[in-house]
Amino acid sequence: MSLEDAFADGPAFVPYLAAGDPDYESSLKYVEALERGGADVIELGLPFSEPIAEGPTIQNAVVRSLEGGMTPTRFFEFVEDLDVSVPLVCMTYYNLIYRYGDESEAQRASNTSGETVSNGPRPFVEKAAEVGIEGFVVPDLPAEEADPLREACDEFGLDLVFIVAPTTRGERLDRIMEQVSGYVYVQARLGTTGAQSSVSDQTGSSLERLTDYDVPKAVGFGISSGDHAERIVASGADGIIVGSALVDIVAEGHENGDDAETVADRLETLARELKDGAVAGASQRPPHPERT
Amino acid sequence: MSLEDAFADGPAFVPYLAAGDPDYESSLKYVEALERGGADVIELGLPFSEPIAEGPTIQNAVVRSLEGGMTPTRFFEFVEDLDVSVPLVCMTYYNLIYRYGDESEAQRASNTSGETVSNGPRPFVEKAAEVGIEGFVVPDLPAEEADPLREACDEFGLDLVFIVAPTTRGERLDRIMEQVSGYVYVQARLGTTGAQSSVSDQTGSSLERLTDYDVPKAVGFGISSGDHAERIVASGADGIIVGSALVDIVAEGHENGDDAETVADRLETLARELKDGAVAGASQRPPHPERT
Amino acid sequence: GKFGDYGGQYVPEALMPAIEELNDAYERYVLDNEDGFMDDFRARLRDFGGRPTPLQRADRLSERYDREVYLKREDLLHGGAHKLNNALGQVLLAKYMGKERIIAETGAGQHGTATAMACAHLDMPCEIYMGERDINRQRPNVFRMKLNGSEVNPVTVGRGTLKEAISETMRDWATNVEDTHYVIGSVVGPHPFPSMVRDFQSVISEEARTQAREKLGRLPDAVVACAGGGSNTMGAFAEFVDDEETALYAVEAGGSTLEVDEEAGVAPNSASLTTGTEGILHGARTRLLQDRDGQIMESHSVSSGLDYAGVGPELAHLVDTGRVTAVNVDDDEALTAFHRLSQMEGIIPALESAHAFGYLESVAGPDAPDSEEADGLGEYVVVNVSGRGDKDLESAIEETYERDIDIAPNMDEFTGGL
Amino acid sequence: GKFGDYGGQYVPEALMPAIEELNDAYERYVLDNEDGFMDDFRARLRDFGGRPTPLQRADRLSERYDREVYLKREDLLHGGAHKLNNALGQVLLAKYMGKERIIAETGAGQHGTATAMACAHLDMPCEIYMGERDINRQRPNVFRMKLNGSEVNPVTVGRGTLKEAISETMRDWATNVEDTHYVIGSVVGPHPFPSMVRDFQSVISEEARTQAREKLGRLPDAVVACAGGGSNTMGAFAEFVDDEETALYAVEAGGSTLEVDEEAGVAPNSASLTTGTEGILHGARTRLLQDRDGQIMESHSVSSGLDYAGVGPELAHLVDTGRVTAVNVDDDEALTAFHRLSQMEGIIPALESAHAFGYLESVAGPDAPDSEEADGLGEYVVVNVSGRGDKDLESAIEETYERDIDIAPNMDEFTGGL
Repeated sequence: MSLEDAFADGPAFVPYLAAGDPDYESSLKYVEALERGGADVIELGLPFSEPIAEGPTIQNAVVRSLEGGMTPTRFFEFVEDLDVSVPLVCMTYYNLIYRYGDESEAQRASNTSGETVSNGPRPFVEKAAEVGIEGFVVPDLPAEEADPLREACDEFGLDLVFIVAPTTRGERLDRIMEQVSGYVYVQARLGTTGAQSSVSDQTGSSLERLTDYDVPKAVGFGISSGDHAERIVASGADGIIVGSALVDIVAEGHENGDDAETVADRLETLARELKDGAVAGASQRPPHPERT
Repeated sequence: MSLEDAFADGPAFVPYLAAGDPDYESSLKYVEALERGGADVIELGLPFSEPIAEGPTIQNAVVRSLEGGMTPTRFFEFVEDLDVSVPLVCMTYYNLIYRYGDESEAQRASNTSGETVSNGPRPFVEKAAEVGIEGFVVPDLPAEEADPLREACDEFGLDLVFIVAPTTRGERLDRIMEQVSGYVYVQARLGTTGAQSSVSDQTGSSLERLTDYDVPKAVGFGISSGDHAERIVASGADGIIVGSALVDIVAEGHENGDDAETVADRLETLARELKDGAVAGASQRPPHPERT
Repeated sequence: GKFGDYGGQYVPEALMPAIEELNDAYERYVLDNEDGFMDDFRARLRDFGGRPTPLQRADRLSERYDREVYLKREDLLHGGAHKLNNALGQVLLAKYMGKERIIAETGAGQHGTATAMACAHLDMPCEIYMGERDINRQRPNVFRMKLNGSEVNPVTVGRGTLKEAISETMRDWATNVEDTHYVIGSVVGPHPFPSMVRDFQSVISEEARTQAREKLGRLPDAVVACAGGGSNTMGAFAEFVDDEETALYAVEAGGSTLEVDEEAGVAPNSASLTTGTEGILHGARTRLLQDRDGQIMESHSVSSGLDYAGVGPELAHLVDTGRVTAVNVDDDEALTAFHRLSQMEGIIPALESAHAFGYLESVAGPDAPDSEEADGLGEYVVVNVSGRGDKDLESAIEETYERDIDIAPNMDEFTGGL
Repeated sequence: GKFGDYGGQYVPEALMPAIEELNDAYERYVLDNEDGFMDDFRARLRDFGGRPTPLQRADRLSERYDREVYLKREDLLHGGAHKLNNALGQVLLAKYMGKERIIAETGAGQHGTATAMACAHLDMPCEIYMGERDINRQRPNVFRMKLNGSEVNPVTVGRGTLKEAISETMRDWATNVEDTHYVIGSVVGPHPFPSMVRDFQSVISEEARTQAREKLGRLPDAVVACAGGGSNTMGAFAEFVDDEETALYAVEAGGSTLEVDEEAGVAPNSASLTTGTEGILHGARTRLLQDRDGQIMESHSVSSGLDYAGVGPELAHLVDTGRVTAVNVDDDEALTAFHRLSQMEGIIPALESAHAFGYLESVAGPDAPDSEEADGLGEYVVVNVSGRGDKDLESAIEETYERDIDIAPNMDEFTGGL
């Protein structure tokens, strides 16, 4: 199933977890629990050492995952080991994509010309396609720098999801929307990722700016409850993206030493609440021109 | 007896102590012990808070004396209370001489003109003459600045002793020797006061430069034993000035809590050794043109 | 915004409009001197900052190295380092842009103090992000920032040093981007920062070039500057880049060794030009200390101002093209040079700047092998004294004591700190 | 050698030949520029020291005080204070005289560090006398002197502060007078020191006068400088003395109170111009803090650089004749001014210099009574920023915390030191 298809049958619930948080085996169970909870797409984080777009919750998840030995290579194994059928999106920072499959140390040592030696994003995308990943979200890659990754995605049939921020307007918005595929990640408020106790006012106006663009709009940043999900979808979103609220459950379970099944159950419960909220929200939506 | 007369009958022994060190009563006994030990002239230190020409021994004596309550007024009482018959020289720094008998605080407060208000050295000299002091040594008053004090001394019939340093030569020497009276204080070596374990080589050449001047030459700085005294006098000095070696005895007695009589006896003993040394040195002196 | 393949704008979308706005302001105010911005900036650098800084002949070093050694005295700039050139320029630009709040990151505290000074001078509210570990290592600088009226926000994630502070400041910016300007402290970050910071810092080489002509009647044969992020380096090189007869040496922190421990993710040096590989960090493509996977490594240098895993993209490009020669000096050599300059010239340099002098010693000193490198320096050498060492007294004592630097004064009475 | 009745040469005879020799050298090299001495000196001040220092308009203070406030930025001089002007001049003179060894005293350590720097620069061995108590209060400065290759000799007699250090240095000089020059740190001591130090420092007012003409098209209505021994004061005033239209304000340290405890021999201030009486100390007749008998009192100021019982004889004379107005500012006002300048202008001043700003606030600030004093300052005021406050961070924290200065940033996390 393609990403866009995942949005076809009503509002999509798009949860996020960092792969390998807090360890490989538990993390497999957690991600699978998301699907049981109703996930339509799953964003799987490949942790990067400098997660500049993340708030404290996901920063800590990144630390736990890295300390647990997560690497790009392990990440692809992780995806292969996962027993889920919904589409998977890899969320990571561009340097990991850019560096993957780079020349060996031996090549590097013998290269003294000073030339650029990276292979660029193609090897990463090729491998991602191979293990069944459907698309990418890359928080530090704006449309301006995305051509090489876009080209590799096109080559291997993957989607490239872009984030649209509350500050994104006019020409910038056009430029992004020309390149986006799968869905557009609507950033609900300024700042970094992180669960919030209330829904941002900025969401409505952000969605309004996007009305004319014909691609599913998934709203993220700060959604933590079924109630949030309901209101977001009611105000026009085609989907909701939830990360930190789920990662909080992983973190709490890790701190308390809870067993993985218990934590997985909690994740499934919250997932279901969020999904149900989204579905409830859809029924309140104003009439909307039908999408192709 | 005038200062110069004290040098008439063979080599003069000129000991120094700080008045009031470590306390008023003990200090009276110590100074009197010096006379018993053979002193021909006694230099009595009036302590000043910034004794820039003194080494550590006399600096500490100054601190003890000041902490014991010594002031210029007490100093004059001290001189009056002293039971000695040899001439006394007051050794102090110029600010105390300059400030003595200055206007009262009330006068000072009402004086807002910014004019110079000190009475100068005259009141101090007048008072010194009144209590029987015969002369002054002022280590921070070179010949260039000495006119006011010189004039007051002349008015009241006191001698003004100048120090001649190893660096004093040529015109400077002439200028000093024109002004000096009583005796000239020949500084045996560069530096500050303080007992030394050997006699400076500079003494001989210093005395040589002074041969032609017709005033008693007393050598000081570093003399600590009868042997030193003997050699100094043998090399042509008319007298020896000894301070730190005696002050050391006072300091040691103070530290050990010895009673004043015991300390006085020790001072008398060292005084006698020094006086005897000086006398012994005189017998070895080369023939010398008779002085008027 | 590109230097060969380096540079670019790798930042979250939320920041892009602000970066476009900044780029527009950069082009108008800085490049085109709109509203007399550059005149205002230069006047403030002169009156508030103390420019021009001297180009001083180092008499005793000249004798030691048997060539004419001249010092560009950025240590005399207000605040004690070249950092003010950039901080003042950016805060002033933010004011022209109508921004109402300044944020900045700082490692050793030099950029933070310069920004705090500029903000006090220009009456702008300011918050500085600083790793908690750096806060504890650089308390006098923290206090200086607070005295100048800035808030200092401790960053507790990760190792608590510069890298984390930059990431955290970017997060603040992403949150408050509409009224806030982020004053990046070096020639790093997304375009237009590398170009803009270079332009603000290029007053160093602009002056040095004029002063060399006046004093020597010619251009120097070589310019030597230390390189961490590269702002003093680019400032000292910029106006000489077209003077092909002047060799340019960027001296990196060799740390304790150039060897890298990939397992631990630690590079015990900060030599990203010498040992780094191409990658994307903090908004730009450049040379980085990273592991095989692209995870950024912890860097190290005795000088906290050089202790950074990246380097300015333009400098990386100039090294790649051969215009700039990247060399490096290890911790011990830098410390020894710190003591040598203090004793021989009466100038206590920043440990950063000491690296530049360490290079001079290593190729032209009495114990140096006769080498082509020494010839490369030529007859007239300008060394950039990027900052003064007052900020480094505490670490100089500790590190000197630990390493037993033979020319150092006796440290015994200072162990345990100042 | 006399300023009215002040000045003179009240020193031990052993020193007189050296003082005559120095006076001769002063007249030949400094006054007559023999062998191009003054050209050499000025070139070194420029290249090594960083002169000229700016005359900067203080925008926010100008607004606060409703007049044009200009800052003479001696804080930007190498070493961080005006002290180098004099230290460099004297060490260079000693070199021209063929002396082989330098000694100096220091209180807060500013003169000691300046002398140590000058000695390193000119390759002269150097020993600095410093009270043991001051050594403990100013450890960073002790370390700076040692880094520059100087010996630091602790003085343990008395209270272990500046007064004792001066006496001890005079003792060293009396012992080693033949090959040694004593670099006195202020316009005090026997002639020719007060004149010579003034001449070396007068570059401050020479520049300020020229800069005022260039920037303002006129001379300032007033020059304000703090006064301890008086070297920055005389430096800031010297070239204006003949400009009768320019008022000159010497701001002394009022300490905690101007009242004096004669019993304890303590003056809890350093206001010798305001409250002192005539006397002789450290080689000169001048105004002193002394008791009725002529014993020198312990002075006090929150600023250790002003903490001295005497003052330069020429400055005392200028006050007596009415050319200079002596005023004073207490510890609290000085600390408040320290924080105000840091926050409003981005310049952390030395606590010494903060006194000059305290005076501005007290007569022209928002809470000042409308007074003739404020009128006396006129429209254009030049304030001498004699030094930077980096050296004072530790004491500023402690004293601010103890006194609860209301405009200060929160100090809690810094109690217990940096």
